[in-house]
Amino acid sequence: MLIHDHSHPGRRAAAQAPLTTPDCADLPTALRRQRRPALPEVSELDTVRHYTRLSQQNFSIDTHFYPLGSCTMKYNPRACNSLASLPGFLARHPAAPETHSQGVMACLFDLQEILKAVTGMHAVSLAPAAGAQGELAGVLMIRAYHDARGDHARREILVPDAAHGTNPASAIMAGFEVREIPTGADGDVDVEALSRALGPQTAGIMLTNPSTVGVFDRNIQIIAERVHAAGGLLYYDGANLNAILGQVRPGDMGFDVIHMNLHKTFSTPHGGGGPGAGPVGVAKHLEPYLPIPLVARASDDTFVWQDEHSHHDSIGRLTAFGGNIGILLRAYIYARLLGGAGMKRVADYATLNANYLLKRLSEAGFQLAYPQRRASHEFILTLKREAKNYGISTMDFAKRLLDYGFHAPTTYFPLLVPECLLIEPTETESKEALDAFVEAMIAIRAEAEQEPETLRTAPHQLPVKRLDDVRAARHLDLAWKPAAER
Amino acid sequence: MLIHDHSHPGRRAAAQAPLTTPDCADLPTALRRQRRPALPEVSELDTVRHYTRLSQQNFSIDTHFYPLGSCTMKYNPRACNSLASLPGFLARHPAAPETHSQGVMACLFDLQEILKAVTGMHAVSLAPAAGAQGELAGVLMIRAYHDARGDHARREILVPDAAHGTNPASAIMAGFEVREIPTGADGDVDVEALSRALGPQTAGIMLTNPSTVGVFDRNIQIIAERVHAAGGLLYYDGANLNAILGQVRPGDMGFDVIHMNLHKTFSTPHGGGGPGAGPVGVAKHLEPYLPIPLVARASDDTFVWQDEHSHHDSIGRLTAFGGNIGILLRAYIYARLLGGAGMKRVADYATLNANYLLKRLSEAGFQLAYPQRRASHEFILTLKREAKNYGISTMDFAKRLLDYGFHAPTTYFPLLVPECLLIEPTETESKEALDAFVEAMIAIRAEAEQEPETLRTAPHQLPVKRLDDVRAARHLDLAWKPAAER
Amino acid sequence: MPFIPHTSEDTAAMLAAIGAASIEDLFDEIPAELRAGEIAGLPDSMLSPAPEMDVTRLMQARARADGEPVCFIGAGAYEHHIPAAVWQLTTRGEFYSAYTPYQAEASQGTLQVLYEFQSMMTALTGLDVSNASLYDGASALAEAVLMAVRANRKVKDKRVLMPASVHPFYRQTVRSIVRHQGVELIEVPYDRTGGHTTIEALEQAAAGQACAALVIPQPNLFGVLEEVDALTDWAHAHNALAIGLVNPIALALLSPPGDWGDKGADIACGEGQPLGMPLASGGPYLGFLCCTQALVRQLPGRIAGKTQDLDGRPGYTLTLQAREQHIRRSKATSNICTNQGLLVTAATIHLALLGAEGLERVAANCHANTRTLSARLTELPGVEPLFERPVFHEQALRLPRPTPEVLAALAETDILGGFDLGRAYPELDPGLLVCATEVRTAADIDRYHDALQRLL
Amino acid sequence: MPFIPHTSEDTAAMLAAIGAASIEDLFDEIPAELRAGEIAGLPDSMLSPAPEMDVTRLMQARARADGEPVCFIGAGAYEHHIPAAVWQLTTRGEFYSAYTPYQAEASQGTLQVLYEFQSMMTALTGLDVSNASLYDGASALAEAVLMAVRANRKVKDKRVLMPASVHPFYRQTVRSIVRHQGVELIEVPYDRTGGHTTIEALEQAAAGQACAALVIPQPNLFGVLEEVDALTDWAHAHNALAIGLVNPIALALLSPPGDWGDKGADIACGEGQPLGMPLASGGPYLGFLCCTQALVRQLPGRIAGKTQDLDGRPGYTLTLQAREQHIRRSKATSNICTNQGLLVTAATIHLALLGAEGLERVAANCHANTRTLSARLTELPGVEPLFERPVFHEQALRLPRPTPEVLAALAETDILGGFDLGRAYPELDPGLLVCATEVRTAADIDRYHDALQRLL
Ligand SMILES: Cc1ncc(COP(=O)(O)O)c(C=O)c1O
Ligand SMILES: Cc1ncc(COP(=O)(O)O)c(C=O)c1O
Repeated sequence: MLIHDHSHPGRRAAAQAPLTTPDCADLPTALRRQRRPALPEVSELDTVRHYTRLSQQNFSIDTHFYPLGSCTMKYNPRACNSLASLPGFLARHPAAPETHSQGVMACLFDLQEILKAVTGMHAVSLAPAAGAQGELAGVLMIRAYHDARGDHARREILVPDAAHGTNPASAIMAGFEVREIPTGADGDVDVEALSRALGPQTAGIMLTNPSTVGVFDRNIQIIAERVHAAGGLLYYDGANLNAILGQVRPGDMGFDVIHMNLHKTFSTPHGGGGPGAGPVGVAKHLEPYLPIPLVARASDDTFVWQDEHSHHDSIGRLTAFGGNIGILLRAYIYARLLGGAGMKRVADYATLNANYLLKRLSEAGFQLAYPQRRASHEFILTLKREAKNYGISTMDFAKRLLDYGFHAPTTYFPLLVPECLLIEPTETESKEALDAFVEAMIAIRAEAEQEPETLRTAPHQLPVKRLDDVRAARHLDLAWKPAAER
Repeated sequence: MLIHDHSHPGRRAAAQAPLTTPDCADLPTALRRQRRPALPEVSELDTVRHYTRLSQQNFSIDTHFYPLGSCTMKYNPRACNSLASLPGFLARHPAAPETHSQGVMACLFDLQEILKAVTGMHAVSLAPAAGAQGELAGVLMIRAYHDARGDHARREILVPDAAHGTNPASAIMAGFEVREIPTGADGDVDVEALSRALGPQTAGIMLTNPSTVGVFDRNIQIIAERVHAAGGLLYYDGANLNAILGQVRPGDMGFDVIHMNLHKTFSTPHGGGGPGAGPVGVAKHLEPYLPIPLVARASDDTFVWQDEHSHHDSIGRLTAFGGNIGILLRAYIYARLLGGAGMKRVADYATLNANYLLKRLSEAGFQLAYPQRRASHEFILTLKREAKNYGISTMDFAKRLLDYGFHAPTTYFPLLVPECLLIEPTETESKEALDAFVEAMIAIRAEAEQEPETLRTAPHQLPVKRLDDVRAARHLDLAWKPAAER
Repeated sequence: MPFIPHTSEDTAAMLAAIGAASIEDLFDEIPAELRAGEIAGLPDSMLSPAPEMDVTRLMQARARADGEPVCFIGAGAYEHHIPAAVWQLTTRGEFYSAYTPYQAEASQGTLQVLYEFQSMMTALTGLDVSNASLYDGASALAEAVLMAVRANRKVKDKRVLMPASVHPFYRQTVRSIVRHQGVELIEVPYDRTGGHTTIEALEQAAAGQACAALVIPQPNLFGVLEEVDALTDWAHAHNALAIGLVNPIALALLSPPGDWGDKGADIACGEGQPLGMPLASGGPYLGFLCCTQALVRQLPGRIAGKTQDLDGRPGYTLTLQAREQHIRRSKATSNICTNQGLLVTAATIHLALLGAEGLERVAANCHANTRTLSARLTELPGVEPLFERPVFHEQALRLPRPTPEVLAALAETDILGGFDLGRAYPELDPGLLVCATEVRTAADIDRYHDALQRLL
Repeated sequence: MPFIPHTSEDTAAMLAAIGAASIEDLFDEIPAELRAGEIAGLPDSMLSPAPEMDVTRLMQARARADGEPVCFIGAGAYEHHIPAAVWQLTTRGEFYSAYTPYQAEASQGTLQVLYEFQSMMTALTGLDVSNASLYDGASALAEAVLMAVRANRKVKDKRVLMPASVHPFYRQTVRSIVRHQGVELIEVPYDRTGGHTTIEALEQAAAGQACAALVIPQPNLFGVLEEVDALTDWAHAHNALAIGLVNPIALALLSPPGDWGDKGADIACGEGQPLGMPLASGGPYLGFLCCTQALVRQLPGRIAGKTQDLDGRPGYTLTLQAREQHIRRSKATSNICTNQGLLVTAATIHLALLGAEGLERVAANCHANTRTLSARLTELPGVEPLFERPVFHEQALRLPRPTPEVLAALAETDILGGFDLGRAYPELDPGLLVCATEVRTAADIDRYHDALQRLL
């Protein structure tokens, strides 16, 4: 039932509105609304009950193991939520003067410093609202760099075929063309193909390392050398830093610009789709172009904003105000709870968990996409054998996992591995959780062999059965409409 | 699975404890613990996941219609929780000086005034922690009153047979004897039987009006007159004020002392069993005996505590500090959200809902315990006909309601009506919720006729099937023990 | 109409179904002369509903009216760190807005929490069984006294030995609750040097008469550690039951009542507030009560038990209800009905997050902080310990100036300096009980020291 | 190890299973010279984990560092009452800690919320479809501009008319995002008397050249109401798409974009912050974007659609994913991936609680309060309205003294007096934009008046 189905003309959550409706005769009639919008008319109890029950229909970290590759679904410490929600933080207007913003600015400044230390970059801006916006900011800075040098011919960005879809899409938004680079059979970028693609048109390359196929590209230094030699810059898609925190720094690998997904590595919640935060870090030569606003410390130790007035070469603003500050606070709190030592341990145990799960699944007879390689924080299985032998798809397998009480791993990404599952357990899951997952995988494979129909019609235990995506796209129904408008 | 089943030696929620364990060598070894208590060893994620999932196994107001008679399960406004939990309220130590307690004391003082106005009593103490403690306080005051007058022979408290079990139990705790008074066929107290019971041994009578059989005792004035004439006092069990707020006041009915369950009428949450708050109100002649502490307003408009130092004749303290203050704050917030007008409406609509449900169920062929009477906020059905005809019990019927997504009404209380259901819909439920409940009742009766086994083995849709209460009492298992101690 | 969903059409349709002309008519059984038109006597501001926005503004103003003093008061209520997860989970609607789990199948969440709580409390106290909460520590002690009097089969006299080292508010509470049931509370004076209860004082107080029970606080109000083994053995030697009154945080380090003396205490009770409850002006808190298996049928309050469903799967239900008022009425073990369920949930989650090791660290840090505080304050002229014996996480001091004056002056600098002992113990005037839990920093302690120094 | 459950036995067993001697070995594919031993360059205080207790203390201190000023700033972020239920529900773990609903069957809670949100936004804007959020209002406007440029089949030039009465930060954001895609933003000056965008100004700015779209803010930054019907008709007459930039609270009273002019606007976007989001220094907020059915395939961002399961029961799923980057990669309608899901949840619950009537009351009260504020302030010498045309819930004023000085002096009395217009519009110096939402009281307004009086 939709909230609209609970609606009753005249019903209201009366405590929530002011008692009276002052006269607004000064608003010209011609500009006034003619009829009320068809919003639900419900009581406060209706609302609480409806959304409480809806929430129970979700899988989430707080209820399920959620090994969704490339998404880093780890525990979101509850203190991050409550401390970022202290009244003093929530009440601050974005245009409040600096004199009345020192508390939050101190946190943002500290966070900039922490991210610099973690990534080995020279300067950081917290402005981008999510990973994709961080990417856009990053490639815009690459563009600004070349443009400032009069190097206008550099209009091509290289992107490995394994890259996340946001990489090419962001490059296009920044006005670049995109050329794909193949991944080698061992999971590393095909360095020779890359070398052939480099040229005076090369603005840069967008890399993820560890890559989205779950391995650390061993040739990163060669790649950096060649791209730089060709006059290009290196962009690091740091959506997934979980495997490298305290182990290796993008700055040391030779990257010029990087974004980070704090909503992954720094464990801010995913909220069913966001919000995130996608800070960017840069080497010294890109600092002038950082998106605004930034926080600086003045000589009297107070914190001050830096914006278009001080940063003339900035690529500019990406949102109206300073980005997703509440999420930045959560990330800062998380960083303080961990400390530098804790961050390194994140990578230690995320990697341990991934390699353990890889090993156990491989021993159980599942096929690895890159059997020779270590897992980073994640790794890829391919179910092409099972698909062929039992006539089931990876999606069927994934849906059946839901019945076993596990969220499915990422399916069909990256696109280059057929029938793949990208599995990322994260460091906050226990050995028992991983073992239970392996048992479920084995049990489902047995079902695939003996009763494949069970997989093909899965899930069976959830609030709804398999949903018809094709129908959704064919018979578009994107909003409830009142009967009169239907 | 118990939280203990997730336990793993050495696992910890490390963020929650201080980093170090300072030396405590000054604590004598002989007084020190020899081995650690067998508490679970779990991670923070284990804990969050375990209790999130456990919570989902509850019915609650926030998820279900909960027509539990005599319990007033109405919507608990969320603002009551968040405002009572403001840091300034949570941080105050109970022994903080008055200079640092004015905010909370202002709320408590206001609440005393509100409760006086609502009940028509002369003075109110907020100290009792729940209804039963309010009752104890009430009868202790009756005792103190008689004792102060040297009237030591008054050792008997009269209690109608329909009364809540706490009434006789509280009277006993105050050192009284209890004599039961029968209820007449029309649901009112049998006045003649009462008159016969009155005498020089009568300390008082504990009445609920509207009574626990869901009707307003029409003879209340006669009862008051006769009890007073016999030298006794009248105690009003105000656990359920929902039907009389703004309609009729216990003080006007002639009661000398009253308790109120704020966790019912004033909508503080039930929390799976508490906490509650059971303030007492008294007529002028009982004021000296009120339990401490009380809040008074001084001549300079500041608020001051009154305790054993100012109230020598008080029956004393009932808890170490001032009772369940956080619950009192919630009640106060609720009262302010409603205002006087809103409180009267509570009674209007609680009564409307109860009478509507009574009417619909009776028209659907269910048998009323008191068919001639109006419902108050609640009313009683008896399923003795269904029990006889179909060989099912009221408990079977109740369990089957759970399958239909309704919490069952109160069963087998009051004891004098066989196979009874005490139904209290409350004012916060909509007509549709009531109609849906009626449909479920009708459907279940049809099942009782056609497939009684379905009822006898109900529930079928819940996390567990029918639980074996007899086994629980026979093979007592009241705590998890480590393997070594099992 | 806040919280009432009825539209005027609903109301009309419902009245029509009932066959009543108006809502007013539904009250026609109430004698007309008793009917009140409305709620009289309320101040104007409270007559009409106030939107949540207005009430929010009011409550915010009141919540900050008293500033943010730093607190060194203990004396039965302690400021500890509460993990953020505790209340975010506890206030989930399904816990917060559920009733007592009368329908077990629809309440497995709450019931399992109760069972887990009972398990944790038995682990902490070293006793066999626990109930599922009482109102608070003081009323739990009253119930423990009543229970002991009922349960003691050897001693029929209702005499109970109550050390004066028990918190005065606890003693007052016990007195209010038990005095009309023929229970005689015999006060046992504390030792003026040690601050503890001696065997000699017990002998004198009992004066050779049989007693049903002895209350043993550990630590006692002064923070002083009692000789619990000797006291327990004395009680048992005299056919009295031993009731431990304990702080659950202290139990992380101190011997549990179940281990006291040769046979262990029979009953343990206390205040659960330190297990995840904010100070909150004194409530809602959490009374707990544990006992040996032999006494289980005398235990008041709700108890959850493990059982099976029709399919043999484990499940939880309220059990031994024949002890309770709703079944047993005037013969019940207590009148208690509503208890502190939500606080049980908080305490259970708190204990799960802390674990035995975490609890131990908290206890040790509180103790160390109080030790530091005491050391710093006793550097000052005329400030000295009141008692000689070892303490846990609380320290009684003698001041060179009247305590009320000192406390008032400290309060002006937003320091709440402690609990004035002189009010309840005139012989200890000017005495002050101080406490610095794990949340107090070295800077807080310095601030106290400096402020006190300026006053003396 | 905060948040890591591994015991040393677990670690050993896992390494053994892997066949690695140490965790260190698992990183052996990383070139040795790149390996960092630890995180260098952090201040000492940030090296080791800080217990939640310590971080709590730190954050509490920072949260109260800046006092509790009373705020009269609007300019794109508004302090409204947020029902307590909104965030208590939104932060339930099942909403808070879920990922994007890629597995629809395991995400019906989130998906249904998205669908309900889309339904509510289409109701408010009067357009056919809505996406499931963008980052904020400013970036939503950028996406609207890109979308319009893509969708306009009649005009191939990527010229877009952007009134100067649009918030300067919005214009900056749009510029950052769109400028390298060949989009030319043509600024349309506002009328100095009315504060609005005139047809004449449009004509002049367009200078006879075809434009793909016209942005129409309602109300505009100055709070001034634009002649939306005429502007929309002008756009359509010139083959441009009309993009409404609207405040959702204002939509309770003002004509919805779908009703503007003869044919209605084609696209509506804006900032959802007023629908239940705290000010929170500027984020996370909620960008929304609605359009006509004809444009749905150009809409960026996620969209939830209704469908059926195998049993024919209704259910919800993400749909039209072929527009998105994870399928379409470089040909996607946008690069957006993570959006503002949790804020969608908050806004949906907020709108359910307010309803159309509640929203209307909020809007009317904000408007009345700002009217009062403006009336009180313009009593003061030299304070006068900057523009003549009607406004909604925001008022631009001319001051007799430099705005920065006035604001700084007000801030010292804990009044945040408004948004300095002179910074972005030097020609309006000394100008000030003030706003008093429904949460401001008459006493607040008096306080502002009196403080300003003392300054002038
Ligand atoms: C590898 C990679 N890059 C980029 C992104 C995009 O980040 P966001 O979703 O925050 O825009 C993601 C996450 O979805 C990702 O996994
Ligand atoms: C009629 C009646 N009286 C007394 C009580 C006892 O109140 P409490 O449970 O708060 O002790 C109740 C509630 O359970 C009740 O319904």
